[in-house]
Amino acid sequence: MVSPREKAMAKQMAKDPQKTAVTTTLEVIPANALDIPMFQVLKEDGTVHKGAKLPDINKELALKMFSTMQFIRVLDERMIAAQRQGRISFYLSSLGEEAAAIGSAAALQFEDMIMGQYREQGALAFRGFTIEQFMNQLFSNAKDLGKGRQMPVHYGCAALNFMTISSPLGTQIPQATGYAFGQKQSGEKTCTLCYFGEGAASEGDFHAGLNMAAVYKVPVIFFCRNNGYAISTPASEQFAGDGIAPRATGYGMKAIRVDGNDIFAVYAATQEARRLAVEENEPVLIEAMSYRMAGHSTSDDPTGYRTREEEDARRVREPMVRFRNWLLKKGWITEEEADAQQQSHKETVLAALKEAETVPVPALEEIIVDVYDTPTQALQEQLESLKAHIKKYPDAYPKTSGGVK
Amino acid sequence: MVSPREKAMAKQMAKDPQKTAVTTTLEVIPANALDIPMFQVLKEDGTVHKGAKLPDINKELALKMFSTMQFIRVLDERMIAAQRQGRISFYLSSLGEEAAAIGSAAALQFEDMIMGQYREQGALAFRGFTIEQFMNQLFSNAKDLGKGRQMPVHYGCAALNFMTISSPLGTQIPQATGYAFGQKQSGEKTCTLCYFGEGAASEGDFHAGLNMAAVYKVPVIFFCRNNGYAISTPASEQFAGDGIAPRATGYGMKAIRVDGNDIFAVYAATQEARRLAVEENEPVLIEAMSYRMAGHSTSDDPTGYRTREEEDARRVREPMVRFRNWLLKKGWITEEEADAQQQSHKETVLAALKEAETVPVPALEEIIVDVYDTPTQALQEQLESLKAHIKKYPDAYPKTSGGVK
Amino acid sequence: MAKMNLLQAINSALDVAMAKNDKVSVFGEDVGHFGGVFRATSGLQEKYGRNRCFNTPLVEQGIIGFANGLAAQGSFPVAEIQFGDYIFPAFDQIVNETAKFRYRSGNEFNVGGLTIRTPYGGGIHGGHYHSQSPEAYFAHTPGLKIVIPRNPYQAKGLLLSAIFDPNPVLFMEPKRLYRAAVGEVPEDDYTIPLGKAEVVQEGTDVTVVGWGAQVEVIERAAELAAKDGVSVEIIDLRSILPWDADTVAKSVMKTGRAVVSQEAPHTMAFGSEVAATIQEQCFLYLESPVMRASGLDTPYPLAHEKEYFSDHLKTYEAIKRSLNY
Amino acid sequence: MAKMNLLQAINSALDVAMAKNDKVSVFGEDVGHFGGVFRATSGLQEKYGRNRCFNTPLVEQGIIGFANGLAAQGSFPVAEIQFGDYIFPAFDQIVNETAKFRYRSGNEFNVGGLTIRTPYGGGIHGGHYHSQSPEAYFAHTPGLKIVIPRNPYQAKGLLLSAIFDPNPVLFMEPKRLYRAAVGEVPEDDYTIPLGKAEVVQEGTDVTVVGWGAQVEVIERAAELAAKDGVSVEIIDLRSILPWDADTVAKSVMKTGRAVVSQEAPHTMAFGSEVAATIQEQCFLYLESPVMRASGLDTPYPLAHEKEYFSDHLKTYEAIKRSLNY
Ligand SMILES: Cc1ncc(C[n+]2csc(CCOP(=O)(O)OP(=O)(O)O)c2C)c(N)n1
Ligand SMILES: Cc1ncc(C[n+]2csc(CCOP(=O)(O)OP(=O)(O)O)c2C)c(N)n1
Ligand SMILES: [Mg+2]
Ligand SMILES: [Mg+2]
Repeated sequence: MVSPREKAMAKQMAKDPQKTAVTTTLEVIPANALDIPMFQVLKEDGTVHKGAKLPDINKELALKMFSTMQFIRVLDERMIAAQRQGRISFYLSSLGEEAAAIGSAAALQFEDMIMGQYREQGALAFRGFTIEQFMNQLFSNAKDLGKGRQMPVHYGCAALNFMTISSPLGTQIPQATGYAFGQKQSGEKTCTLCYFGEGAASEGDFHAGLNMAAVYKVPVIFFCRNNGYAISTPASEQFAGDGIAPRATGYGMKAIRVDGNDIFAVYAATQEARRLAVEENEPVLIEAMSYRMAGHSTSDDPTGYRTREEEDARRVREPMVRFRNWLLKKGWITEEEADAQQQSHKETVLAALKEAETVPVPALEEIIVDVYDTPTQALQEQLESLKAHIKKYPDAYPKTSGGVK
Repeated sequence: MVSPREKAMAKQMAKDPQKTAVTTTLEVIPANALDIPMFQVLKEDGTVHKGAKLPDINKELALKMFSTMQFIRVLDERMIAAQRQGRISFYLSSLGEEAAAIGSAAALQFEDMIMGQYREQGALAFRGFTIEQFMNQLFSNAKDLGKGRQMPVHYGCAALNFMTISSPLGTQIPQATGYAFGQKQSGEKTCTLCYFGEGAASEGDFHAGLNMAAVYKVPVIFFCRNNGYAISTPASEQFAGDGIAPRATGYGMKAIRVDGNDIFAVYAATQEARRLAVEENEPVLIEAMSYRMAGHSTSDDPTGYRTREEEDARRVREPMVRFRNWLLKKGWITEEEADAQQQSHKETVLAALKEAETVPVPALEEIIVDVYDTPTQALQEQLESLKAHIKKYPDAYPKTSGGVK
Repeated sequence: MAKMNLLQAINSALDVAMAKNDKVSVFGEDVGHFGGVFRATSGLQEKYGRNRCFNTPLVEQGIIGFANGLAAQGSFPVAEIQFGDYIFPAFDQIVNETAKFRYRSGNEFNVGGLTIRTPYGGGIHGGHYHSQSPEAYFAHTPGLKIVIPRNPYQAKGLLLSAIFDPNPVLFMEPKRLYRAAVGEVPEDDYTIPLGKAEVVQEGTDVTVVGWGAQVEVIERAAELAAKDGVSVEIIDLRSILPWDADTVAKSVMKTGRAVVSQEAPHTMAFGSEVAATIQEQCFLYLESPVMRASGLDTPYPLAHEKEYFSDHLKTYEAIKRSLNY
Repeated sequence: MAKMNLLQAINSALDVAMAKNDKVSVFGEDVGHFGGVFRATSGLQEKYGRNRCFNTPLVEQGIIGFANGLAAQGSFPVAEIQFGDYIFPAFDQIVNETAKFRYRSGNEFNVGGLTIRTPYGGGIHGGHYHSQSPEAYFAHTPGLKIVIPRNPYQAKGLLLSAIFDPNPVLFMEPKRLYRAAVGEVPEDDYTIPLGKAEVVQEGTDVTVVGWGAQVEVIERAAELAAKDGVSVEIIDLRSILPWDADTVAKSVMKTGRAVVSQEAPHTMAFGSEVAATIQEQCFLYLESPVMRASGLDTPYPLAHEKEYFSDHLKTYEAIKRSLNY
């Protein structure tokens, strides 16, 4: 029905000669034209799917991943309790999503930059953030790398190539594109991995970051944790599409959908994405399907918007038991070893908590530091009058008045 | 490889039981997983594709569409010249894209709201905006519905259900979703059609507006004019994907790609989109492939970024000759009639231009009107001192001092 | 009359507005079934249905863009931005669109039905992004109204005015007082005029100007000053835009001294406008410069929140500086 | 030295910076091959390649988000926003991210390498969206520097300072002067310090403060005043944040009178901060209130641009009001 010349013209018009054909019947592209399956290696019971290929993970790495998982679960549990006891003001658990963060971080090189949202403490722990470092941040004390300026869980560490977390959602997505652009320009064979939730993917910054990454072909992995909720808002009220993965096609970007509760699948997917990013300059969007088993944060009570039944139905798919079962069957760990490890994590966490609690807040002088590279004259004056004020009313500012000379 | 139970679980997890299947082999979804053809009825020479179905358009409507096309081309040409002569400060031509605006507007009901970007004067003319109204806006005179406040081509008319144009790109996209939400809530069987360029589709507001429309299932048609350029930026540096249409799938929205230079294809596509929007509450994204034959605006000189050869290659696909040829062959118009019509448009346009030029600027008092529903006390005071000032220096404010008593 | 906290007063205002006019709808992140993270919209979805009280996707620029369109269509959208700190992605829609909609169209179209609600302010251990007081960022925007209540009675009356005011209104709620401020509030419909300040306490020696949660801080400072024998006149602006310079000027002409106390960082906070205008209008009456007690010119810190905050003691000291100049 | 207009001076600064340090890159809408709609980046892609001078997709929030990431990585991105009126979609990235990047991380990370260039201001028949002067919107943001040159010499020297300053800088260019302002400019590298005002003309009777394109307006007003025998001291702030209150205060202590002349709408324009600070620091020296000549509190109109504008006559009248108070 269409002449070759017509076809050629149409192709030229769409800029990419490969892409557009002409049709003479009105075709409405259906709302879900793509069908993207979810990659899974481990079954729920920890056995491997028949025919599925395990990623190349040695015992040491597997045990490090498992230990990090157990550690994070202990940390999360302990700090939720600490918040309830009023020892810290806020906490945010990654319960049920540990495999997504740890499996992906494990597939990176240490030099790769990680930009997180706030529920990826597993990635940070895998990188080597110490329990003391976690605690110092959570207690906003003088040893916190962030100098006590942000709320708990807003970790960051330059030495570990882990960008400091920022609360406004989605902002790190175009930043990751820019960071990766710099990596590509510098010629180092590194990439940036950027985590975000399916809720944050609604922000305009998501659109900006992904489109620009596809245009510039930068080594970035966009890792979406689709955990079904944004605070109380279920994914069904967040978007009408089939999750986040099909959006990649809209940008001309590659995509992988993976079971976020299967640490091997996450590892393998991220490894392949890293290869594409670093070796072929192909940005990749990974959508990891999981479930936020905890409340959104300690400020949230999920019973207001979902049922116990729903939670129970999801709990059976949780990632840690699955991985543990695989390790047990494989013989790389025993029940007793696993339990002992967890016990030991508990003790470490508790000891560090108690220690961090005793560290004072940062010195008052820090209040004006880092606004600029050096404090402006106006800030110095503001600090001086603040000091004079505190000296006048030391009891009103008990945390800092002791240090004001 | 995957048990039925596994499959069921996976489906449940993705919220929509129909959607997610499990795969045990790592599948990377390619960057251009969708292949969206372009709908065309009329061939370049104005003959109908074999087997293609013409939309149901009677002679009267066809001639109105054609007359509007001719009118707009005359208007655009004349006003570019007027700008060159220094009679107006700015103009923006829709040369080559007349079919997209007029064909789509013709497929709507008059009660449907149109929200434009700035290159859809054809839609406004089709709705009945008079040449006087065009001219009054272009000359920012006292009769301009917009009271001379915005640059030329920022038309708007409540009586014609055509929202006033705003320069910031993309802002009208989520607004269209909101407008359509109101239409749906009110129970009237109307929709909103929202025009924007492929450049504007990069804005965060595009993402916001389309995603929300898909979630709320509102009667809105997003009409993207993909004309290959955003000022000097070619589409190839705007996005890496296959145009704009595949993004709809990412939002779970229906899409149609159409030849924007084929007025029948545009008409048919918009008619079907309107049916889906109004009768099935299905928002639709239409991507109309065209080419911006003029410079971006009178401030632009395209020879700085594209070749004559490219322009010539595109010119052969232009929409007006194609439509005219069809009308001639059909016998609904003769060469002489068409030429006479064009000549008559020329005279009308010139007369209106001369008339509008003589109308003075809006009264000075208008400067504080419409900031709020009624001017605040502070604004009244500002106006009073402005008046006193102008009385003191009447020569410095020649356009308004005569009216200041 | 009923005892309500500030949240309940907001909820009651929304309830009254929705009952009164079925073109009023409320939406935002988590405001639907859940009733909002602070529960301000609690119960409204059950009562008015999912079409009039609903969740939005997580996109502030979309929430306000959508709301602009809905208002242009003739509705009265009440859009919630979950925290004032997250209003900035919507800055373009508010400053370039909402505020200019009527003017640019010559009144062919307007978004007068729009109200944007957002919690603001510190003192809740929120650090950088749950503590900001961004009113000054918006106050440079002709076409917008900005309103901030200080207690439950005001919250309900001002919000009802805002919703039905024929201009778009940014309504900022002092989240520190959501549960802390409790008072008698009429259960029915009533309004408080926009653009008018309130003299909260009469005095003769110095005028102290504030708004929202800061008024309580000023009251404590005034008590300290009273012990020194100083009589403080306290003015609550209630509206930041347009603001009631007349009431402030009248007071300052009487007292001869003025202090502004505000939460936001010092430079370019709204107190700058108050000081600039008052020194102009009251120049010959002023016995000392208009003083400002403000937050420090830093992002909002967590561990040093107490030190950062322009509390009652700093306000009291500013009053003394004004008197002893 | 060479004769350059303001655009050529900008172009020369970019050229020098890119030649000096290969981590400097410039990008924005249409800045690549085409050289920007004003041609400020003309020739740079040819000279430094598509990796260092390139077009971006049409998304301001993305441009600044991308630039933030690139700066955090250790580069010196110079991002162009095509018009100051279109910077608002990037407001969140600038105010919540750029400005707070270093502070919130305890200096683990910073975006000090970032410079944002954008043309601002009216007088070019641009109406609502090609005329705004949005500096005040950003001046409430600790962590940001804001710089505005008034002529080609300043433009180059200040831009070179901005690019290599270890803090993020918003660099606003007076587009009305792009081609109109011509002057001698060194072809090589040189810098002008940020945060320091310049006394453009010494005088004894009244201090008039301005910045950017407005300085020329003030000069014309000062000429009119000179004919009345009034000696005007003119101060160009050059930096809006941090701003040089000391230089202004010193001048006002000498002259006893102050006027600010500014393009932006009156309420909450940067002149409010100047007036608030000066009345505080110079209270005992002031013989009349600090006066402000500003745009009207309306969106920027087209047909009435001349009437709206705070031109030399309005500035001259403000000077007279200050003197005759
Ligand atoms: C710009 C912005 N808007 C709103 C919020 C408040 N908020 C914090 S977390 C959250 C939900 C995020 O959901 P998602 O991205 O799915 O991540 P998850 O919590 O599920 O890991 C919201 C609305 C915010 N932090 N930033
Ligand atoms: C937010 C915003 N950024 C930048 C601009 C400047 N601008 C005006 S038109 C334009 C190009 C638009 O291209 P497209 O959307 O493809 O529409 P077309 O001109 O091709 O019809 C640009 C960058 C603007 N008006 N608004
Ligand atoms: Mg989520
Ligand atoms: Mg285009």
